[in-house]
Amino acid sequence: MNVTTRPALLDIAAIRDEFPILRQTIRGKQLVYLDSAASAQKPRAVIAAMVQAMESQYANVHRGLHWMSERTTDAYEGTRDAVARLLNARDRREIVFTRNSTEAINLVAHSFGRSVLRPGQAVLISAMEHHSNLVPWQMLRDAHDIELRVAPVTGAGELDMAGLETLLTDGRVGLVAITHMSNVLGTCTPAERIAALAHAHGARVLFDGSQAIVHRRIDVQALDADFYVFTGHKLYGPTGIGVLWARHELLEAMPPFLGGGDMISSVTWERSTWAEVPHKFEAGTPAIIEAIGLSAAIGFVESIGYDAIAAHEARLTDHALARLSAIEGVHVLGRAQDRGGVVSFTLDRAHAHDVATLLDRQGIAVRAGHHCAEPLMRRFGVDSTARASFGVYTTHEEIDALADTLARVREFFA
Amino acid sequence: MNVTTRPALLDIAAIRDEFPILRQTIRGKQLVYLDSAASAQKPRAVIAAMVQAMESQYANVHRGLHWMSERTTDAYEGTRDAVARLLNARDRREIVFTRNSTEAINLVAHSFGRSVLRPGQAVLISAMEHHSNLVPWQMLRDAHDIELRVAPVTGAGELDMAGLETLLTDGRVGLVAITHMSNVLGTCTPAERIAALAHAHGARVLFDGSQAIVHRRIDVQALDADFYVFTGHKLYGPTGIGVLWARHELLEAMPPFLGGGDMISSVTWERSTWAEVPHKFEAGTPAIIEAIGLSAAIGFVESIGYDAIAAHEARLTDHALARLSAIEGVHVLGRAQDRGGVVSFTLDRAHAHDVATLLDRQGIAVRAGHHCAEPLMRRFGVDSTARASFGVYTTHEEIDALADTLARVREFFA
Amino acid sequence: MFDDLRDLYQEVILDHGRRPRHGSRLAAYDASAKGDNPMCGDRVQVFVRHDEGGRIAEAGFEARGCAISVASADLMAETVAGRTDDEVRELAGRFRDMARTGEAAGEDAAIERLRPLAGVHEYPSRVKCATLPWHALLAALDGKGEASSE
Amino acid sequence: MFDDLRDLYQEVILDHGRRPRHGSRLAAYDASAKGDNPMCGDRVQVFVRHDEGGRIAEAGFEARGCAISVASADLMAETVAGRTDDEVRELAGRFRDMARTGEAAGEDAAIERLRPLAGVHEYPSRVKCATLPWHALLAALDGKGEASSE
Ligand SMILES: Cc1ncc(COP(=O)(O)O)c(C=O)c1O
Ligand SMILES: Cc1ncc(COP(=O)(O)O)c(C=O)c1O
Repeated sequence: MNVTTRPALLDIAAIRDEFPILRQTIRGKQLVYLDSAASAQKPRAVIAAMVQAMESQYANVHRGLHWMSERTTDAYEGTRDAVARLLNARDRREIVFTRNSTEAINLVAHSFGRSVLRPGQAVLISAMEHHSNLVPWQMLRDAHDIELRVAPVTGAGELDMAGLETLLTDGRVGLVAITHMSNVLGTCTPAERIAALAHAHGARVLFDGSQAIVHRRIDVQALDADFYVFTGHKLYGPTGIGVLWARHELLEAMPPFLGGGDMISSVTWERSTWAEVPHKFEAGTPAIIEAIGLSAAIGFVESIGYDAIAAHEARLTDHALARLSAIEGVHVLGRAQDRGGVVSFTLDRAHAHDVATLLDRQGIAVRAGHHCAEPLMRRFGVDSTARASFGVYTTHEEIDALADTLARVREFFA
Repeated sequence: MNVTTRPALLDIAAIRDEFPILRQTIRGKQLVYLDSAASAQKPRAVIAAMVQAMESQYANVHRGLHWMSERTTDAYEGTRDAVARLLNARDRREIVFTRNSTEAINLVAHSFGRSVLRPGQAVLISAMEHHSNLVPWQMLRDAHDIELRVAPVTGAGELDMAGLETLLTDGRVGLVAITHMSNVLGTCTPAERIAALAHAHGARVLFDGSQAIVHRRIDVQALDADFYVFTGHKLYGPTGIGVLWARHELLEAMPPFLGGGDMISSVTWERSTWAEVPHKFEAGTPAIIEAIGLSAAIGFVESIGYDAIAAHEARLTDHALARLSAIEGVHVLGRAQDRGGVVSFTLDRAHAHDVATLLDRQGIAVRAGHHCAEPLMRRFGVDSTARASFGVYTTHEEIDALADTLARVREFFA
Repeated sequence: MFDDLRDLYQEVILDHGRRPRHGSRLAAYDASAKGDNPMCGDRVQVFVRHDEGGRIAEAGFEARGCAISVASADLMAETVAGRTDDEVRELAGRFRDMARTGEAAGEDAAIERLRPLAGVHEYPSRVKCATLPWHALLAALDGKGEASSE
Repeated sequence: MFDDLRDLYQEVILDHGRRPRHGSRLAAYDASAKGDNPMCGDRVQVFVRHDEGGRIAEAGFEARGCAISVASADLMAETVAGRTDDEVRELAGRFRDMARTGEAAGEDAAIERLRPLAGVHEYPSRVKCATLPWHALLAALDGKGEASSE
């Protein structure tokens, strides 16, 4: 939490050079990739780290007494250190590797949800959750008599904090599970206040940081979080690797989720005992090459610095909001004060899918649909939206291309 | 399947050229990698496919209407076709992607085990299972009143088929879950006979093909299997990707395991409905880049051909058994008729870890320990063994190096 | 700017997408089914009324979706009126082939009426938009309540 | 062939690994704990008997493990006899540092007795073999039943 005062201007050309894919053309048009919130592109450093692992230093981890296995284990466990630093975790053992955010949340829903939470207690989510932070709790509700409560979202697309508090007052909520940044509205939620409220009412708190961690420095201690999850592929890392951070004492108290190799202490026919935290939650051969790639991604993000990233994305978002709002018939969803680089919109007389197809023909990649947030779509009375989302490599010119093309799309469907 | 009569001689030099890592030296010694059963090395084709995906064709799958996403979805779903062909599955929808074998087995234990299986029924495994095909069933037993039965293994390290049948006769076994090849003994189990027995007694059958698929052609229809699992990283593919194959009607009958994005049909606060098979089992962003790598790995294996691979590994194994047995004080575990390229052994007066350390100093990578099969170790009255295991790139010279060095290790500890 | 998209968004598609003629629930119907494309959220419900001779007297739909899916549903409703279920099944097969490959077997009036949708085959992720109403229609004729585009 | 391994497998280690002097359960003991390295299957149980003055009168162990872990347990048992728990804790810390870095603080007789194990620091995956008995011993002194090498 160094407070930096540097102007935080990115050398975008240099950054773009790190992403080979950005030089691609799509049907003769330069690629304009505005779908980073779905998944970010990968910098050379990530690709190189994975290649290097496979070409010169690969073996299974934790099991071998030979050189390759030792080195690979060091690299894999080194990622745990890197993630612990990134999140400012107290202890590296608080980092559990999963496939993605979705699996991390399911792990909590199964392990914490079916042991620490008791039938009759409630889980409180919000109306702007991604399905990945909703469906696991529905499944828990249906299997284990846990109530599911939903904190409302305001018309501006912000979390209704009074509404949230009301739902906490009866003291039956055991876990508050809320996104740290909406993948549809771009809204950042006031995580510290949420954590304080949750704790004041005796609940634990989980933040879905899938989007937030791409845009801002996360400090789980400052947030006073209990669980924090994110997914590697949105943070410029590989697919197949995600992270669950949880307080050590919670991980200690939770039973394992998946059983298998590497998560046991001893096995007899009658009984198995579990390895120490975090290994008891990592059954089977982990995503070794992907963890190594994630380390490189974290290094990449840290080398740029969150201050510079946040400043860059704030400028881009302001520019996008200004340009899009100026187009007649375009309606942006949500107008939160505190927001990241994600802008959802609708266009009168044109369905989002048709908008996306027309943009795609100009090489502009946006996403259209319900963005795995159907209930939020209903909250705003729409079936689907188009969404442009930004990364470190996104430029003002790309946003101009989007806006200019969108104006023509509007004419096309006029 | 095709019965080939070609001599099946591999051009080992050419194959080794495909594996950059095999040129590595370890402390000045040429790497002799005899730990392929823990995880195989990666050929250029796999590395190149992953790089190509990240450098020129990457986006999230199933969700985008834009070019990158369409192409990436095609590649990801193309792996499903490749796996379906590899296993001779009836239907591509029978292929579910997981992180590894371990997760695939856990998926079955959770979803099939907690819905189709009924309390009071039993799961039958064998005494030579990897922990990954044991611990999930113990957890099921403890949570859901499912009995766990263990079919015995003979002194030769083969499955005791009479013992297996006895355990089936009361008709209470709902699932037989057995390895198709032991990662310790190298024993291949008679899967067709096991399936026939299981079905005759009203049980479903799951094969853990983690090792078997590396060494022989798998035909799930010919085996008459119900579930078959394997893991990408042992089949020359990336980490982070595994496969569950199951009959379509079983997948249809099974509830989802993890909840989240991409596995739903519709979501309201009250109720979610599930996507079609196999998507209902693939929650969240999958291991996209890894699936693409797995396709390349399958292509690599198919380009060599299982007949040639099996013949090569049979020769290597015969050679290894002959050379190791000739060393005084070396004891090989198991002497199954039908076996793959895995040889476990102990050395009098020297602990397996010390053996591994000495071999490692000569650049020879073997594994030492319980190989995630503690109960099997106890069955054979040992704490740990050293294990040499072979891949397509393993040479006779490497086995000679192992044997020659082992003779010196023996002297060292004499 | 979008000249090459005119193959996909022909005037007839834009027109039917914007102002579907059959875009409502029938007052009376004897078969109905929903279709659902979970990946993008498209949804359609199809309604069918048969005459005494077993031919489709009228078809209608309620849809939430893009221009392609609405236009496809509307052209479908228009085309199937007056046909038997078996004729419709046969036509659905040819339509699906056309949506996937751009080519349709036959030159009868029915397939010609649907031909404006052939352009969709160049947009793999949009093929489902065009075929979704047909999946729902077939499910309705088969007495199933739901179809999916998979 | 294995010349460079002589640092790790010094004669004293091979000897204690092969013929441990204290490798058995004590007939009478007042503290005991198990240590366990799940990754490789090493296991050790340590037994301690104190005298009336609170010093360790005798230590013994049962082990299943490699030459390094058995030798380390044996040298440990030999070295801690006659010392107080606090002295042992302090020594354990220095031993752990030595196993990790090759360097040990101090030149007292106790650490010199253990110095043959310093070579293990060059073999990261074997460091735990050397430290496992010490973890178990500390757990025994702290009244915990189990230790792990993590
Ligand atoms: C027979 C067998 N089953 C299961 C596994 C587990 O594979 P994974 O760790 O990739 O899940 C292995 C390898 O570790 C194995 O050899
Ligand atoms: C807010 C949010 N939560 C969760 C997820 C799920 O991430 P993953 O699919 O990598 O598990 C996403 C992205 O899809 C997201 O944007």
